[in-house]
Amino acid sequence: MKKKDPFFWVTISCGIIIMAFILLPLVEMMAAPSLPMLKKTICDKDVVRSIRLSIITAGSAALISFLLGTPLAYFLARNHFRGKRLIESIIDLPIVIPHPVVGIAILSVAGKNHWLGKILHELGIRIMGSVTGIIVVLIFVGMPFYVNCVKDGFERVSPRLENVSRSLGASMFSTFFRVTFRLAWRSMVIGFIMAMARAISEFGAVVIVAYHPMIAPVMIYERFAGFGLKYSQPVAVWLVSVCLILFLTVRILTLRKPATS
Amino acid sequence: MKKKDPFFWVTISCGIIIMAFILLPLVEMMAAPSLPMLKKTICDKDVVRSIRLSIITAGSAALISFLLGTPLAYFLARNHFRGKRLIESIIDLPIVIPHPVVGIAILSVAGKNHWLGKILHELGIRIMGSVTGIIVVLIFVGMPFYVNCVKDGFERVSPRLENVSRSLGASMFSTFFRVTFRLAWRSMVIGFIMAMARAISEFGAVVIVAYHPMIAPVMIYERFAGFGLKYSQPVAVWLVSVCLILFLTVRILTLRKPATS
Amino acid sequence: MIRVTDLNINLGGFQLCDINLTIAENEFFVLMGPTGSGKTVLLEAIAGLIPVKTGNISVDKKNITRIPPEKRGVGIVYQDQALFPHLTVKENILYGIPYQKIKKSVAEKRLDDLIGILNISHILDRFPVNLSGGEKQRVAMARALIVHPKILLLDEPLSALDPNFRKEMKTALKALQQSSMTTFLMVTHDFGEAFYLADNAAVINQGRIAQTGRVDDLFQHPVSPFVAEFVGMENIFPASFIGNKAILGDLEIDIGINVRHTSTYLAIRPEDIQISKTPILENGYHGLKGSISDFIDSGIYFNVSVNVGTVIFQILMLKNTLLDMGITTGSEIYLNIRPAAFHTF
Amino acid sequence: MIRVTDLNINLGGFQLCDINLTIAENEFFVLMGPTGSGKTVLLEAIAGLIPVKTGNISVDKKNITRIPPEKRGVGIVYQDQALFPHLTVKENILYGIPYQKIKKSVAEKRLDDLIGILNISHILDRFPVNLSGGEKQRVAMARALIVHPKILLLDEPLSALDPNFRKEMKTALKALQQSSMTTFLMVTHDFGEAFYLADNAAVINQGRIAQTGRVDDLFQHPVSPFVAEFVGMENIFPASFIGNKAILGDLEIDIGINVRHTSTYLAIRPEDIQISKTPILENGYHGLKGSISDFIDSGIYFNVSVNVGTVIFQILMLKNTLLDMGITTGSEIYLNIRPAAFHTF
Repeated sequence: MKKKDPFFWVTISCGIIIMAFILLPLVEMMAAPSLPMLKKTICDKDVVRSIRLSIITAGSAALISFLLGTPLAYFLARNHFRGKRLIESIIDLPIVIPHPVVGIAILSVAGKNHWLGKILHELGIRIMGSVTGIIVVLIFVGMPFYVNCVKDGFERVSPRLENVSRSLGASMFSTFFRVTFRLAWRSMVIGFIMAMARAISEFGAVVIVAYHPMIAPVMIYERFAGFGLKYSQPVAVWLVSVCLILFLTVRILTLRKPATS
Repeated sequence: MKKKDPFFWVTISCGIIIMAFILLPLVEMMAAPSLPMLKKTICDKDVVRSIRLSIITAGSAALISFLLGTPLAYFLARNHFRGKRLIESIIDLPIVIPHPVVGIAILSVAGKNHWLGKILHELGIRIMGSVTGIIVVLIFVGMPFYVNCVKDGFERVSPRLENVSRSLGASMFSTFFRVTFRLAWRSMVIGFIMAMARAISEFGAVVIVAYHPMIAPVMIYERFAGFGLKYSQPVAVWLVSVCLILFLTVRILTLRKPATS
Repeated sequence: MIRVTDLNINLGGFQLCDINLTIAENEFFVLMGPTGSGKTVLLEAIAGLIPVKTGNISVDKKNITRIPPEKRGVGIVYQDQALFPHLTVKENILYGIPYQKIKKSVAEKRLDDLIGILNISHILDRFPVNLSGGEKQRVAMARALIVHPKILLLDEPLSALDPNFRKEMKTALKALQQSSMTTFLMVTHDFGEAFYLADNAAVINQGRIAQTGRVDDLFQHPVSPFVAEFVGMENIFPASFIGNKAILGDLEIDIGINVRHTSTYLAIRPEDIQISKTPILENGYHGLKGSISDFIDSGIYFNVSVNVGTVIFQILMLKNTLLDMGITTGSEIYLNIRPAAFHTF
Repeated sequence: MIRVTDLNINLGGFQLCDINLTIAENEFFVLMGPTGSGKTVLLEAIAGLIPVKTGNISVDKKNITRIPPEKRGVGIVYQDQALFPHLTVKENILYGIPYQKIKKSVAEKRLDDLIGILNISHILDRFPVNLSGGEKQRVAMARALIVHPKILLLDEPLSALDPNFRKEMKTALKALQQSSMTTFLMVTHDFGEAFYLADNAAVINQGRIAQTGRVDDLFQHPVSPFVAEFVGMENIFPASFIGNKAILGDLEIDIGINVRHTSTYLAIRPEDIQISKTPILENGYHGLKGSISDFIDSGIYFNVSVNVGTVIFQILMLKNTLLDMGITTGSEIYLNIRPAAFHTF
């Protein structure tokens, strides 16, 4: 009976359309380049260098999000105070800022006519056209994903567990490491990978701050603009493969919800 | 006592650093252009046209996400079945695909040497360099945000309410409109705006599929590449303002959790 | 009338096996069992909200097993009430009216009647979030009854309420069932509720029906140690029977009746044993000499443990009765049990 | 010893006002009250888990109001047990040991003792998710007691359990408190539990203490209609008093004692009234003639309503007693109330 309901068929049809819409272009693109072409591309030093740079910069950005974002996420998960919504809104801001604007905003404070830019210049730190600049941009776009994911993870750990731990004699630090961290580490890993995946996919903001050194998305754009679709596809395939590995890791971690956590 | 805890100070410091890191560039960028310059920019027909195009294309993309995504989101919120995780993973895929790659993937199926491209061509639908193409790209990047947000909204509506409604004589359709929709419409609005905000901020995927007609992020990039930071900032300010209005709408809707829902 | 025949349900690791139940028209039937025994699943199956694997459910001789829930005429009231949060109390109650083929005046009449019986006229314009647990429960009842369901299913309607409200709701429930002439099927794990409200009951355990029958029959004549323990028959002894004698270890009791030789348990309700300082010999009471080994004060009554040889009997007494007798731990007393209080299975 | 002095707490719309409590060393103290009255908040304040606005909490004469929870020596057992899901039962129990300055052998001795008392040796290697509610509760108790807290706070430890497990846990709780020589402060809303477990108790209502005292004192001598109703004193009548006469509408009762002229209520416990066919004149019993208007069968006992003039008395009787008397609705009977059963406030 249930399967004859029109409601059911509407939902199924919409589902199939959306699945096809997402999968068709991706599968087609992955299948388009021939194997020799893929092999040739991966032997291209520029391609390898750009993908390596993408991984390193995105990884560094995620690492910094982890270091700075974890305490903040914990604070937000455990405290309720006036203005909490405002802080959460500010953390979400980078998600809605158009990508080239992110780059422009970061350059706005990195110029020598800005006090912060001056300080950075005197410290010998360059933003424009540098690996540092890329990392800064990628932290900006990846941070909200890390903080939100880990905040959710901490919220799922009952404060009562922490209360019991403290009533048994454990300090706040000890409680965090023996209980909270042990129960929330999975969401920290997921948050890390999500921030990294978001960073590795960024193009618009990076292309403003640093066309060179060239990260993979910029390289793909350059190949496309310079040589056309056919020459950009193999590079895209390799980059997407990296992204898919990250993505699958997240999915497997989310899937495994063992009895013990 | 609580305020003296070192744990507390670590979290506060991290919080302040992150807030400053996000706000400083944005505020600086918003403050950089002079008022006459902002006025001059908004009188520039090209700028106005690009912002209008951005709003229209992003809005259309969000609308299509709404039409197709709502039934799917409801289906996912109410049913548990083998392979559900897989479908959820596919829906999330666009989030991790690097932006230029999204454009390349869509072009991969839109070319005349692909069966889908042929059909589209015969129907007179152009993807490359057209408004249609831009909308297709923006649906691709915005859909996961809509579906996930609305799925969460539906999950928060207890199935027991639907059960009671049906036991009182209401059909599945009637139940959906009188109960589920009435309780979840807010998350549908939020999902719509999030999909639109995500779409309006997209650059990398659009620039591959359609440099012209020019949406606002592409215009900003062009101004930056052609005339430098100073000339891109005013356009960025106007675009960001649009994004912030969308963003604030979401926040206010999220904030208002009235007694009746 | 509800008839459930050979019902099997498999729902994600949880299952109901071979459920058979018959509930007469306009009856108040109670379904009892420990947590996780499958009571709510059975209700939802009858309401058509979860799929049935095999078996049939019929209402008034009409097979409804494959009919969608909205066409069954089966109402449901959940423990958490499940009021529509976006509608006022009045709108909640009237929710089902558009689907009934009745005149507006009839609906208004029914509304007025229910408001009167349930005493909710003062909260009609409030939203559910502003109601107390008891008020919510009344509204949920009104909403379910206004559409005149053939059957009303109630999932532990009283257990979420504070003890002091429960009595009031219990009375309201009984009045509603009597005035609405609807078959009520209620889940509970409180025997007091069952006694007050229901005629017949079923005890369910691990997805199977352990016993059905009149409430006092379940209470007095359980058919298995599980049901006996569930209904609070605290004296349950493995025993062998010869003639009309029951043998409990070193204790022989004349139980006054011949017992089927297949019986292996002797059981006595704790309130069916009376304590006296001298044996009572009238009324066929049977006296056993023992000594008091423990008291547990529960406010209104005492749980008294009495050793008779190596067998320990549990006795429930009103506190005052015991205090009047002036006995304490160690006192030598007689246990008096009338023959009808001996149960064997 | 715990002493709470003028405690005020303001926690997001909810508040505790002017709480004063003294709990003696090694006492089993019970805190009762309806849902939402602030019982759990008070426990968490004593454990140092929520901030105190004004007032003091001291343990053994040491002011602990500003001391972090880990230095208070106050254990807590929640209703939902809050076992660490990533640790086995044994690891859960031993969690607090590293913070105690005790030898490994001492810890092992304590572990063995607790395993024995609580009968949990067979589940030591399991994870909490695989335990039943009663097992979880035992593990939570062992985990809290192994660190020898000065005070153990228990938040409705029995209410999440199935009724059949409750009795067992109640016995275990009492044994543990007696063997551990620890002060227990337990929240409950079940009077039977209070009677069995506790010496003294407090009733809390809307953030304020309504009454404190011995459990049977609260039960027999409530100081306000709220407490009287809360402890189930079903006969609560507004009354005026002249000499040793109480006037309830058109009914005059000689209550045998002079009452303070400030009293405005007469209350009688339903089990303190006895029904007989002829008036009992011994023991100073006071007989009132009435007629039975209603029975409610609750399985073990009957709730009987008796009209005496326009006043309706509620009486609780064991079912057998009533059946032996052979009376039914409408029967003319006498109510016998001993002078000690009249309470005024």
